[in-house]
Order: sequence, then structure tokens, then C-alpha cells
Amino acid sequence: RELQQFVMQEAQKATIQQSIHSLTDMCFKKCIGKISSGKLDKYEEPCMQNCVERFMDASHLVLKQLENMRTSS
Amino acid sequence: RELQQFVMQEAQKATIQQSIHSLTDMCFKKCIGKISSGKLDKYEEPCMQNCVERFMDASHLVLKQLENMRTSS
Amino acid sequence: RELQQFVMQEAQKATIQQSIHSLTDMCFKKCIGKISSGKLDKYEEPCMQNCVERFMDASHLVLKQLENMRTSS
Amino acid sequence: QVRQEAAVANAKALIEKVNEHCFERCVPKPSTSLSRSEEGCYSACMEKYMAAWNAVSKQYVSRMQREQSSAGFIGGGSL
Amino acid sequence: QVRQEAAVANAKALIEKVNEHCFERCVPKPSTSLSRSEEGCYSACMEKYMAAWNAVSKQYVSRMQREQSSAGFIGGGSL
Amino acid sequence: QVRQEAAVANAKALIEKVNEHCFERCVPKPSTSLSRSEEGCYSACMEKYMAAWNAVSKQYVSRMQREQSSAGFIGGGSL
Repeated sequence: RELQQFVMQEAQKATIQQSIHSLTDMCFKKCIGKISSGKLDKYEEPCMQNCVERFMDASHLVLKQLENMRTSS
Repeated sequence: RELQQFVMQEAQKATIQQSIHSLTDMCFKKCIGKISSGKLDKYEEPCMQNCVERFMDASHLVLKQLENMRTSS
Repeated sequence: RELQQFVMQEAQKATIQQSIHSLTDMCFKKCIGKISSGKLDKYEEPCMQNCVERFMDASHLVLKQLENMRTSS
Repeated sequence: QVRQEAAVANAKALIEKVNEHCFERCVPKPSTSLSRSEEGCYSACMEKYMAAWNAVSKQYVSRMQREQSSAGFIGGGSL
Repeated sequence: QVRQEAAVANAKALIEKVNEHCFERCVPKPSTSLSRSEEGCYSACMEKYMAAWNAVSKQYVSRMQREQSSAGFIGGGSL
Repeated sequence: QVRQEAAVANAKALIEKVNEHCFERCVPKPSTSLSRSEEGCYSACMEKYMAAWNAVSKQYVSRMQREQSSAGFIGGGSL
């Protein structure tokens, strides 16, 4: 039973890591302009943060809309 | 034996679903312009259909050409 | 024991095949212009070769830099 | 059970693709909140993506059936 | 052991993404050797990608925590 | 048997990539049939992709061999 819980937790972590990789991939394309230094500049840093937040807002929108479709049909 | 058949059918369905996802992905990029409404307009709908048909025509071309290469070598 | 070695060698080959597929994918985009003939022209051929070499140079750079980070922290 | 899992996996893949395409198109520069117009775009984009997925499914299945009922399997559809 | 494998897989995925993005951006036309400026770009790009990954990780985890501590799970973050 | 499966998987991956790249390039606007010029482009594109794959394979393997025969494994190729 403890083993099972351990396995599930690890699987969940792997899913989270996966989401973080694909969010970084997508938001890097959207937010990062020229590569002049190795730091995120004052535009890029908030853009990356907003990108994560807005992506999650939008995913919730989708789930809500799907829910509405299902209950109304 | 029935179980085996069931498993194979399900695997085949999964492959089909996969193809449908990647075709939708590719043809959406090719055919869908501005997002103004939620419906496919009179240009987009036939474009999606042609996209599926032409992709499959083209894949058959590739298989045929590979076949020719193999038999002529 | 021999079986184990066989399995590991096959796994290694699969990884190499995978790298070759993703390098071809990436370098084809970078090096191939208009599709006029089926052969690689005199610009495309060395471009593909350089693309593989430079990609591997660059990956080594990354590993070296990560190594430096780890030992200096 | 196997079927249900497959259906869930399929729905998940669809939702993932919707988010990928629609975030790309409707939220070019993410700011401190989703604007009304971004929300509207997202919702239309989602509907459109699902319509596109439906169109592809129908076309794909009908093509498969045409190919299987014609003589050969490979030679059937290329000209 | 499981954890270590997961960490290795995670690091590998990160390195792969770094190479994908940075080769794309810093080496548009591969020639007979990496130039100084290509090397400089690559090394900055790698640092930047890792900073971006860190920023995303923090934001994602903090969002998750906000959502779980608020009432609903789905309804929480959409406005 | 394992080897044969690997070879089949490899060929499948190659065909998938050919279709992905060549459909993208040769059929920008799919219409009611493949035109002669689209077919010609597709067939040249396929040949070209396979030539590119061959060039990459050779270069990759030769690089690997150079690296393994040189002193270190990681330090060998970066300058």
C-alpha cells in the first residue's frame, strides 16, 4: 500500500515535470527575444510568469466549456 | 484468442486516433486563418477534407516509390 | 548475461537511430531550400554535414558548462 | 475498462492540442490577465479545433472504407 | 533509485530542450566550426533557458498551491 | 526478431518524417487532387530527405568513432 502510494506520487511528479518542460518550451518562444545576456531581462521575466498564469487560466476555460457542453447535451 | 483479437483491435483504434490527432494538427495549421467564429467557414471545411485526402494520396505515393526502389535494386 | 548485453546494445542502437532522426529533421529545415531535384546540391550536402558536427560541438559545450557549474557550486 | 481508458487518453490528447494551438494564436503576448477578446478568441478557437477534428475523423474513416472496399490496399488511392 | 532515475530523465529532457532552442537560435547557418560569437550566444542561451525553466517551475508550483488551497479545483483560477 | 522490429520501427519513423516535411513543403494548399507538380515535388522531396538522412547517419557515426578513439569522451570534440 505504501509502495503504491509512492509509485503514484512519483508518477504525479513526472506529469508535473512534463508540464513544466512544455510550458518552458512554449513560453520561451513567446517571451524571449534576442539572446544578448544569460539573464532574463525586465520584460522577459514577467512575460514568462504571465505566460504560465494565462496558460493555466485558458486551460481552465477549456475544461469549463467542455463541462457546460456535457451538461447541456 | 478472443482476448488477443480484442487487444489488437484496441491497438489499431489507438493508432487511428493518433493519425487523426496528427492530421488535425497539421491541417488546422494549413487551413485555418483568423479565428473569428467557432464554425469552420466555407473555405476551411473543404480545405480540411482535401488536406486529409491529399495527405493520404501523398503517403501512398511514398509507399509506392519505396516499393519500386526495392524491386528495382 | 549475453542476452543482457544484446538487449543493451539494441537499446543503444535505438537511441542512436533516434538521434539521427531528430538531427535529420532539424538540419533538413536549416539546410534545404527549394525542392528542385532529389539530390542534395553542392550547398546542401556540406551544410548537412556541418550541421551534425556543429550540433555535437554545441552539445559538448553545454555538458562542459554544466560540469563547471556543478564543480564550482 | 480498456476502452474507457482509451477514450480518456483520446480526450486528453484533444484538450492538449486545443491548448497548444489556441494559446499560440489567441494569446500572443500574455499579460496580467486574459482580456475579454482573448477569452472570446480562445473559446471560438476551441470550438473550431473540435469541428476540425470531427471533419478529419469523418474524412479519414470514409477514406479507409473506400480503400478497403476497393481492390488493392496500397494501390487504391494514389491516382 | 526511482527518484534518481526521474531526476536524470528530467535533466536529460532539459538538456535536449536547451540544444533544440539554442542551436535553432544561435547557429542559423552551420559552418566548418563554431565561431566565438556562436559559442557566446549558445552559452548565454543555455543560461537563459535554465532561468526560464526555473521561473516556470516556481510560478507553476505557486499556482498549484493557490488552486489547491482555494475552494474548488477547476473553478478557482479562471477569472 | 528484435532486430527486425527495430528496423521496421526505424523505417516507419523515416516515412513519417518524409510525409511531415514533404506535405508541408509540397502541398501548401490542398485541393481536390494532387497536381503533377505537387507529385513531382513530393517525389523529389522524398529522395532528398532520404539523402539527407544518409548524410546525417554517416557523419554522426564517423563523429562517434573519432570521439571514441580520441582521449576523453566529453572533452574530445568541443574545440
